[in-house]
Amino acid sequence: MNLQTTMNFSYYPGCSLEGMNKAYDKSARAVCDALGINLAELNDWNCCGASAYISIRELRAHLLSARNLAIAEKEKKDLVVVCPSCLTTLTKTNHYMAENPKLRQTISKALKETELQYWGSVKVRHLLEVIVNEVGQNEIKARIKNSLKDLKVAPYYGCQLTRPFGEIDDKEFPTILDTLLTWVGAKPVNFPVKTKCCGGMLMMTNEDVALGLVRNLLECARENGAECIATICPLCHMNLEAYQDNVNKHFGTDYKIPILYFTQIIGLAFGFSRKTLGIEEELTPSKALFEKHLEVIR
Amino acid sequence: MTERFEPRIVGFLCKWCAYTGADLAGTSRMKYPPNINPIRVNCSGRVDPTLVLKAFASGADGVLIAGCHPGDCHYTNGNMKTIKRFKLLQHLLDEFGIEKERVRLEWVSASEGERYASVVRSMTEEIRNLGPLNWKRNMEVIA
Amino acid sequence: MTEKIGVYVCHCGTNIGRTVDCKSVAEYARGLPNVVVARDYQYTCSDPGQEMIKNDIRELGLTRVVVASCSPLMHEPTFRRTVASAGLNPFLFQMANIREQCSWITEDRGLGTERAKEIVAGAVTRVNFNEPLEVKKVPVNPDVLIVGGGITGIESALQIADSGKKVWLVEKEPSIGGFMSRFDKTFPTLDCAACILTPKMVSVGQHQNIELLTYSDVIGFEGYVGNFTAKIRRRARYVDEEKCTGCGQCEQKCPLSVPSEFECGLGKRKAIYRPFPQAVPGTPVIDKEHCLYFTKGVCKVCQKFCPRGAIDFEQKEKIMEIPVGTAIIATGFDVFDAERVKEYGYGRLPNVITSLEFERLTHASGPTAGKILLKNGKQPESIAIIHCVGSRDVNYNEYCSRVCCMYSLKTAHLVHEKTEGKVYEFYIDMRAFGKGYEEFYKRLLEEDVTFIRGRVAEVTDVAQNPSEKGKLIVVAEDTLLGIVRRIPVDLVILSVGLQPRKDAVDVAHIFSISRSKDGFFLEKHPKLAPVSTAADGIFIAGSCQGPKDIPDSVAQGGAAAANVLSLIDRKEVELEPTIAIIDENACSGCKICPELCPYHAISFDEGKSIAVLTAALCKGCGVCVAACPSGAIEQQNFTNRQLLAEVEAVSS
Amino acid sequence: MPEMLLDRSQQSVTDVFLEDVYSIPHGEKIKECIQCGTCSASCPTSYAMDYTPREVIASLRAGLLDRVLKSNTIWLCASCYYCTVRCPSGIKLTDIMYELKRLAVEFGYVQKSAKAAIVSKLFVDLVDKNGRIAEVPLVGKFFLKTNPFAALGMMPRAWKLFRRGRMPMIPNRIKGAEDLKIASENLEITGVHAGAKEEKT
Repeated sequence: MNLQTTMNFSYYPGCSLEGMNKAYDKSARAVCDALGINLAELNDWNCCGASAYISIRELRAHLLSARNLAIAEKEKKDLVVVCPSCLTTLTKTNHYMAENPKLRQTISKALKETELQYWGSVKVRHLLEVIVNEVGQNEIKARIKNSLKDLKVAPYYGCQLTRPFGEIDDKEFPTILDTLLTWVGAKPVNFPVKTKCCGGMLMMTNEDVALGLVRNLLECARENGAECIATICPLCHMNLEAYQDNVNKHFGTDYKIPILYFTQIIGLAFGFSRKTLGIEEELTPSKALFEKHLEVIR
Repeated sequence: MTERFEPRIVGFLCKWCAYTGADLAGTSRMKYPPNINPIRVNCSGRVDPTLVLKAFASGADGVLIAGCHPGDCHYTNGNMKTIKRFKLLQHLLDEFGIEKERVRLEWVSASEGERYASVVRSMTEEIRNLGPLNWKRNMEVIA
Repeated sequence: MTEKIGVYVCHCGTNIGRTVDCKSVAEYARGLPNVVVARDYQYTCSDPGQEMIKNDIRELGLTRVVVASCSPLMHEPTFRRTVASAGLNPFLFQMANIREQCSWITEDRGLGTERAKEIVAGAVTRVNFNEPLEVKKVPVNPDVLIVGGGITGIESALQIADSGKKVWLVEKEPSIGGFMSRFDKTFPTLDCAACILTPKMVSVGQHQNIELLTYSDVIGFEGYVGNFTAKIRRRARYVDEEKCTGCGQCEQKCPLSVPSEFECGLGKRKAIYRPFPQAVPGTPVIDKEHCLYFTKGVCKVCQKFCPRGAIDFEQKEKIMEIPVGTAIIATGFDVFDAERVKEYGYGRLPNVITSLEFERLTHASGPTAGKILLKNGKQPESIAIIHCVGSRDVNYNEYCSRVCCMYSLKTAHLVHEKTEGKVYEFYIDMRAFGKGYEEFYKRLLEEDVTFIRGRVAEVTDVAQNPSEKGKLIVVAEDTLLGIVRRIPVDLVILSVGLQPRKDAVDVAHIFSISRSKDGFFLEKHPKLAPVSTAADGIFIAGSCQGPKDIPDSVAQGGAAAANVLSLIDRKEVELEPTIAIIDENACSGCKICPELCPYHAISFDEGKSIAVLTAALCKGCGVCVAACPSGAIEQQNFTNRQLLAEVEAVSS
Repeated sequence: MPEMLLDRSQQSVTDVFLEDVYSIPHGEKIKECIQCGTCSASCPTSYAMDYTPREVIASLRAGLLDRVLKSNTIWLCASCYYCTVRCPSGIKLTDIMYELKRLAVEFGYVQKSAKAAIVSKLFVDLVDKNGRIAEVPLVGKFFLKTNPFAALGMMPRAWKLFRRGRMPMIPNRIKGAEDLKIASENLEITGVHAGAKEEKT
């Protein structure tokens, strides 16, 4: 089945999708392809100026963001991001430049030196929201090849998809990912910590603190009977997945919960191979889980 | 050094909303440039174009008409008539070559002291940038 | 004739004098045409100040007076009386506002003075063209409309009716009583709400001077002070109030139960119901949305059992037009919707309830017969009370709801008394400002309630250790310790704030009154005219003006009644003569003005082919004046000549 | 017209802080703090902080900002924005934490061992050089700087990641990197700090 129209967006993968979180990029592209979402990677994009950067340099961070926005503005399309941290950073620059004329002038002047200008017209959007709002239920259901047979998923949103701006969904109890999971046949479990913090960058600098936070998430998922956790953020994904062993070691626990990008779960329902979706690159295996759950619909 | 241009603005304020809101700005000791001379009318609908032209012709650099928010008019819908009349007025001023920024129609409720203050602030600034109108002098020259 | 104008520039202490050089303004005024005397004075509104003006009128033969001082909203009536008592027509006086819109808005004395001079010039030039006007007096209709039958409206109604005046009391709900009828005990005295309210409700129901219109709304309100017409919609009850004795047979027999609004959905009511047993009037209403006869066309059990044949399925809503002279709006408040604060879990976590729900739980005639029970039927052993839910918060309502601290203390007392459980109160600031309130706080401290100074960040059921399992965990910083505490409890009570009613916008439109920034109705003056509005003859009282406790609501109800009675006893009121007049000879008969007038005050005389004004209907907006292409309409005291003179003077 | 810049190092750290904070949209809301503690209790890491987020503002008011800048508080902020969205006074506390981090670095309050500051600085250096960040050099340099032994502890996980193709060793360098670098350097020499207050009339 073909979508009647192709939707065109600029695409900002963000640094971490080039590295440890390639699988997110792969699965996102595969799913978008299937849904008729045409993602054109932003030409020569740079780091968004995220938290670690803005902690040292404020103006430069806005300049970094603004450069991406300026490049995107030339394309006259909405800018799709997948990393919530990039989403927040780019959106923040967008808002603050609009609200603070002084900042706007300063950044515009610096942009000019790189032969760019930014008028403030770019809409920054997260892929999750684009899939739910632009594609919609019918088109998604029409592409399902594998039943997920009520795979119990803990929908984990993390912090920066909805905070601070709350433009996509409720700031503390969003439901947009729950909805999407239902559409593809999975069963989102009650997950009251869905927007609690995973520790983010603290995993590198204050591991004890961050491990405790990850443990709370894993515990809540297990308590509520989740068979896996769906993520939308590369950093959350990293902390939950790559540090699950450390949590077990540190707290004497035995969590073995597969962590999957929401795009990987959709991809599985669409019948893509585990390789295409980068699932073979994961550290906590989910093969057994999906052998149990995947059933080809005829 | 040249002295800063202090524009002269005439404000027609309806007594139920805008005038009360302007009073509130004062009672709350909000600061805004003292460049506006308020004239109290019962309803913004009372302000006929002659009054506005008279202001410009007598030397005003700007005119503010302020009334109740649409739907909140004390006289049911006087302000809706103001809206219609304001469009004609803008057209007329255009004919006379008066910049459209020099006349404004704003809604200020009785509790919006801050809004009134910020309207006057921005209007004063805008007209200061435009410079003096000197319509009176210009008309005399033509005549 | 050349006018003789006197100008008085007021210092208002330092209020004007600090940023306006009043001496030089007076000096400047002295140089204006026709000004014969100009003085500056410390407090012009004082007795000696007024005397000075009167003397000048008598001795210098002033024909016009200008006072440059505060806003005309403050002292225009004062100075009009002053000049009138010296024999001058009050409309030959003109006020120049150099305080609210001049001295108070700037720190620049140079510019302030300059502006004051221009404002005075405007007033002086204008006053030359002021004309003596006759103030029209109209009789005041002694009947009073009161909107809202809560404790405030009840108080107003009884005060006025007891003085022998007729009151129309309109209430939206099937019974009067308002929020107070849903409360158990009242702070700080802990007397039972029903015990003190019910007698008043009964008095209202039986009072010969009170016409009680429940289950009704005001849908229109027109006219002017002393002579309004209220349009009221009486919704169909489907029960004849004349025939019904309130025996309650129908309620007993009705087969259909639905959640009761009065009980916050915690209890049930029938499809034919009275919200509560002591309802006034005792006549039930049929809830058309649920009634089996209306939804399915069968049943009529109530009709069968009614011994008086009072059930009338054919009843239609009625529109009434009632002439009144004054109105009191006492429409009250809504409670804040706790579901909006998602992190507190209301609606998601079963044992998180609102303070209003608590009132029903603890009420002897409530759904649990006064027992405080969890959703599983057990009694809570630990309880948290959270202050400021929806109040003092930029995300919801910025203002303090004023009553929550005290009712939270009451809640703590009751819950402790009934369950002997451990009670925690989380507060930001304890506001116990009323008579006997601080003492009540002390009493609760003695009762061993644990007070934690910190706003609750969240209520969660996600346990972090075994002691938290199965509990609601309340997370807050104990700000006096600088430590974040997680306190596991069984029951959480949210002290929800008060907010403007959802229909406050509509009510404001109907009565042409304003609302303040927070959405409550706006009083004429926050201190000196707290129950008056900008619209003469229309008063506000109780929580529709801002959150209030019962003592303050009753006091305002009484105050509004006194205002109304004072107006009625004057027997007639003066109308601002700022109405339009049409010059027959100048009218070209273009028929523009009759269309524009919102009050149908202008008709068209086909015979003479001119527009004719009915003065009594004109409210003086001046829209017709501005629209008349032949300049045939003038507005008294706002004539074109007056305004043009003022405009010219302030522009040049 | 060249902007007249006050030399930031000549001002007290509190003055610089306030000037910067007031320039953030709604930054002046910090004055309206009612010390309710919502921020502290919403913060996932406040239990490990020397001072709770509420105490940061209390310290500011007491003229004790320096003790906050020296503390671990600011470096434990994980940017979850819970405090920002829940604050009943509308204070953007997360932005304020960023500002405090910057000042701590600028005014030399950071202890040598403050790992979060080190990682942030490395992050900035790498981005400034390449325009993008690659995790391997970042993580690698970080552990070499802080604790080479911990790096050894990381090896098993690193090896797993590497085997799965998740550890690219060479950072991508964007084409505009050089331009960007010049522009951002100029930005800080000639540009006003975002903190420069908008002139009010």
